[in-house]
Amino acid sequence: MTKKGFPFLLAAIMLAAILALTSLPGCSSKTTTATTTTTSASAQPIKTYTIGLCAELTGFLGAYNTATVNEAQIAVDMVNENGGIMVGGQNYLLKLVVEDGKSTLDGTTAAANKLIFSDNVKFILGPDAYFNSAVSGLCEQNKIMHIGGYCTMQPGELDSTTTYSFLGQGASINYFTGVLAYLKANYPNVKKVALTMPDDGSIPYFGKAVQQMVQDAGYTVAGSIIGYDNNAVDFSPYAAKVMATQADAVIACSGVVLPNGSILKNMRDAGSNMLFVVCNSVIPSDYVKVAGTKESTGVVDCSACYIGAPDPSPILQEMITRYIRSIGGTGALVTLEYANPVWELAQLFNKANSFDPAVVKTTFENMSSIETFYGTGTISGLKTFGIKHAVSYQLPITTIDNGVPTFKQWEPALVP
Amino acid sequence: MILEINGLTKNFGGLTAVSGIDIKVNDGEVLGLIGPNGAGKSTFFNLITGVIPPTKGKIIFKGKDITGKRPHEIAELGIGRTFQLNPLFPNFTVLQNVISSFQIRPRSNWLDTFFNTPVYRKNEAYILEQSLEILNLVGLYKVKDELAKNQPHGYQKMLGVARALAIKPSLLLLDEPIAGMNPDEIDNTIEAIKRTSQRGVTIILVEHNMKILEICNRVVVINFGQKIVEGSPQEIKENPEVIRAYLGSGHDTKH
Amino acid sequence: MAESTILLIVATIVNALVLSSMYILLALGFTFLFNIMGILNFAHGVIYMIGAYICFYMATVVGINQWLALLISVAVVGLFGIFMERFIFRPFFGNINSIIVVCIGLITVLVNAVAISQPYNVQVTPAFVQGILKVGIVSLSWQRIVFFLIGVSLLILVLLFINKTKQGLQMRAVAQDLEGAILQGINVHFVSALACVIACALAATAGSLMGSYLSLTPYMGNDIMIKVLEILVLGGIGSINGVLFAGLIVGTLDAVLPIWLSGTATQAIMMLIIIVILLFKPQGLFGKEVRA
Amino acid sequence: MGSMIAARDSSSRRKNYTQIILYGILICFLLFIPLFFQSPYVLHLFILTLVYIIAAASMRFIMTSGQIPLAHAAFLGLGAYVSAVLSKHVGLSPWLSLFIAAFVAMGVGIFISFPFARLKAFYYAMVSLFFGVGLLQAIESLGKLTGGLAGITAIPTLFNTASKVPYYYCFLALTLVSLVILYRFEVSRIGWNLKAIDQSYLVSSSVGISEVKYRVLAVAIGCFFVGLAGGMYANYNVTLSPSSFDSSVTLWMIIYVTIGGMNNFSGPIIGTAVLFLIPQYFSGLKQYAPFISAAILFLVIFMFRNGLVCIPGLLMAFYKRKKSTSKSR
Repeated sequence: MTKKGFPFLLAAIMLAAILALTSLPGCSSKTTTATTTTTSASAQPIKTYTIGLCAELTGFLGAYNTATVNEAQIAVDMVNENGGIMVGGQNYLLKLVVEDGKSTLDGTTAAANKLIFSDNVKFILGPDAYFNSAVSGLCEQNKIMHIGGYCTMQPGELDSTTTYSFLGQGASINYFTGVLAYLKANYPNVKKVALTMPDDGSIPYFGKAVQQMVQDAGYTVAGSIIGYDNNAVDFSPYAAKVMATQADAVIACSGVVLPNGSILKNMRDAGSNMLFVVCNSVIPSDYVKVAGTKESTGVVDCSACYIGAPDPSPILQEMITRYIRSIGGTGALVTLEYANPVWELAQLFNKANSFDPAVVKTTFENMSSIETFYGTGTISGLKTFGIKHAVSYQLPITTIDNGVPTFKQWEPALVP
Repeated sequence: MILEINGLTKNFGGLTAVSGIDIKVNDGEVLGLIGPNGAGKSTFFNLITGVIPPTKGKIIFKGKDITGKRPHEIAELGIGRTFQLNPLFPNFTVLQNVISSFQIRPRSNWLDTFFNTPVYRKNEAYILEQSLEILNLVGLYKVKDELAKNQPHGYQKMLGVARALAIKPSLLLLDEPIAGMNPDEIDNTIEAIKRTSQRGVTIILVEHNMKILEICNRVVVINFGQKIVEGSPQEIKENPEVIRAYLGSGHDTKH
Repeated sequence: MAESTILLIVATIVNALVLSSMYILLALGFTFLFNIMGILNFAHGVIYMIGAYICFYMATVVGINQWLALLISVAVVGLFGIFMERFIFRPFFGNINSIIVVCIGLITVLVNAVAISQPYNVQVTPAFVQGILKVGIVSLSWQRIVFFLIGVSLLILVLLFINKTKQGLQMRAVAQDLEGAILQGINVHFVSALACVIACALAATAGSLMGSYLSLTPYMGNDIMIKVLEILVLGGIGSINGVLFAGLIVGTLDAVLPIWLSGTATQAIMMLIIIVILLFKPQGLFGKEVRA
Repeated sequence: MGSMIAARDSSSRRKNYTQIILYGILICFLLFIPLFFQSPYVLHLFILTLVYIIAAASMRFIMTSGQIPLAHAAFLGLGAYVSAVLSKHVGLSPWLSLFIAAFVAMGVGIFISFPFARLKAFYYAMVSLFFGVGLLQAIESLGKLTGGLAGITAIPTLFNTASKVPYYYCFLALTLVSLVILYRFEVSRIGWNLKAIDQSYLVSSSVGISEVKYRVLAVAIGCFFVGLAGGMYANYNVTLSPSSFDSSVTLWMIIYVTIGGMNNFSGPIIGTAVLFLIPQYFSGLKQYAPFISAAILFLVIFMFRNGLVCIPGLLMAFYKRKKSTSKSR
């Protein structure tokens, strides 16, 4: 055991680490959320106000959230270019600070911690799906307002105990009201449906609610819900399992594009023509990417993913234009999972005329409708969540045949 | 009689490495076990010390059946051994090698060990003293603070003996103690073995170098896993069967 | 038997065979490396991922034929194998902890580089073979059949290489006795590099094919790496026959278990089965007894 | 034995004093950290570092016996989940559940290491990897209790306050106690026997060291502390998800140990401090942050083969060489 010198090194490294951390942005007490920026053009100084966005920039949700964060930034730019927000007679520009949750619950907790304690934000947008539960509790504890993106209805995501949490974009459950109505009207032959869902712990909650909804709409559910492993190497066994139910249609509830697209592909490869209904925030053209052009057929997609409706609202039109410009690419690929909360929050600031989360929260609760990129949204959710904190709005229904997504119609959706 | 072996047999699959060996070892003697390469000598040691379980047969040590016991249990009973290869802890110093080998007497319980109680410290002081004495005995005192893996081959082998002595064995099994040594080292080693034997330790040694026969009281010759003949070193040297089976089988007698 | 049951059984058999053949391709390369260099290349899964992405990139962005893209991917990744042997494995020969560290570094860099450079996390290489083969009520995609055939023929090629060529003989010599091989005048570095190239090329082939059969994500190597290790240990570390046999077992279990179990329980049961087998056969199914 | 070997060194007494003083300064420094940093986020990072230091140190303890426990992160998860479930669903006090978690992890460790003690080197590493993966998947599939892949939230906390300062002091104390205990084990005869088994189990069994007993003992002690760390993590972090304990976390823990220096007790401590804290500094780089960790890895592994702890030794040797060359001139 040679120990000489190690305390030195230990001390030196601790010291270095500490010095490094002191210079971390946000650690010095000087930083405040509102900073003054002098703009040369106007005489009146315009301040910026920082809001936090908790997103999964790396890990399995990584690329998907990178796109949605991009949209959120566009929404912030749109708010700022329209003159920002007006609180207490002072003009503010919004600033977005993004933290990475690494697609894990703990990573999201750490990101939320960083937003609250290091970036000192009072308003947090995102994340989506069950990661909300990591943020809701912290926000409740620290009286920070939280507007999440998507909900899988697990305990702690949104319920009567999370009074500071809202859902700014649908609530996942509202997709089903839309899609079931569309199926009833356009596919009268469908009687028996199979349900697939990631086995991520949401089956007992979200799955149960969906199953109930599907049954209430008059369909029989074939067997039990088919849960798949998000990290499975091969999804063909699940496809085989879906086909073995011999249902008329399969509804893919929640989950990311990879498993759903793979199941679709494997079903088509094995010669099944079963109607494939997708009910989650996934860009329809991503299905074409995963499943292949020929295999992407007979798909009905009901999600917040908008693709070329003939009559977009002006702000949606603007969003699409900017989005296309920002990715420098082709096609309108918008999920707006974080952009809608940004848009809503800007309205709330103006209406509440305050940056106090408690005041803003009360304002939100007392409103009955709010503008979103998809038109006017209603605030509801008392029956589903036990708290009236979810915004729902009309959703676009898209079908995919031979790899070509086609916009069908807007379907009103409501979280009961 | 310290060790009695009855009908010891070991099969590896179809191969019989040791078949039906009977050997009796008396207190305080030096027993040589010789035989050509692959005769089953090392297997024989591994069977006695429990490294591999025998297929058949009985090993009785001091009137107690030790067949099928685990190696560390056999060590605790007082059978020390050295190895033909990797005979030490390479990353310990020579002294640490010996100290680490003091597992059996005196023994501190783990609470003493953990809290560094006076009992533990007294034991460890005693162990240190004993270790130094053993190193003196085998002539390694001068290199005690050097890493074992940096020692020449002869020293490493002697360290193996020192380590085996640390368990205060009543029976010591030496696996080719002088193989690969130069004449000087051989002389030193033989001296050390003699000294050890004088302290009342019974020794069995395996060797195919005939030089070792000088210090044996009795010799057993094995070939193809079977005992061929047994007798005094002089008898063995003159036994025609041995000469045919062993000395005449390509190994030159001068060796 | 009900029609749906027949369909399920046929689909499962095909899945099992295709998966097994791809797993075996990967595990074979891994075993190669282990036998010859004594290295557990934890970055093997990432090599597989890189192979898949190069093929995807060539086939979609550059727009050349998929089969050509496959060859390019194999060539590029094979060259990368030489680089890995020289700069990553050789300096840390025999030090397992350091190898783990270096491999993790490599994994971190490559995975994140791919994740950043890809605008979407999910991509698929265009199908290598189109069409569906219909036999009675059963329909099979031609692609799966072709993949299985490719897998099997590559296996045969590799086995022939090991057993019939001079280089194969040298490899076996190095695997059995490194020092002896050096004394015989075998260029160990050359043999190691060759093993590395073959291992990487096999991984790239499997990756490119699986990129079309499954889909591409930057993280696709992680889970398949566990599968490779399962096969390696189950078959007995270093045994080629073991790899073939264990690959079949693992592939079959992977295709069969999800039929009855829901998602996450599958892996737990899988691990349980493997651990139980290993406790009864501590050296794996085909492993040799370790010398004391 | 450690004390004895130290006692042979004639100058050790004076060196001991300087060491004690240095450790004293270090501990004082650690005690004053909450005063230096008002930011709860920095404290949060330090608290997590403390947890991972226990985990990495306990992992190294098992590794001294020549076993590479690739299930170690899963044991961290086991401890965390046991503590979380006990305190949330059973309603035990978090303080109690924390220690129950440590004992459960130790129990499971002992339970598996009896059969696993038959396996050597690679096989042990691989089988423990599979066990870790399986254990985690088993935890995940108990959806009702553990929340499955999504994880568990709203775990009762140790202190009923939003401030992080009590956690810091409490965890600092727990970490120091754990490290002292692990150190005592390491320098005692138990630790030396573990190292002996690592070098040659055949030789060590020939002098009466029971291989199985000591390997099980090493795993038991290691798992106890990692279970404790898991419990601390759960009852501090409030949320848990299986992905925080998967096999890549184990590999990162091996990296903490190796980068710090496997051959030295302070290795995992330094390694964790460096590799956990420094990348945090660059977390503003978002997706590019992992490259910083990778750069540190490559730098250290290529420059200092024996880890960061060998730097003072190298510096000292360099200094001495310089001095001797200047003298000779």
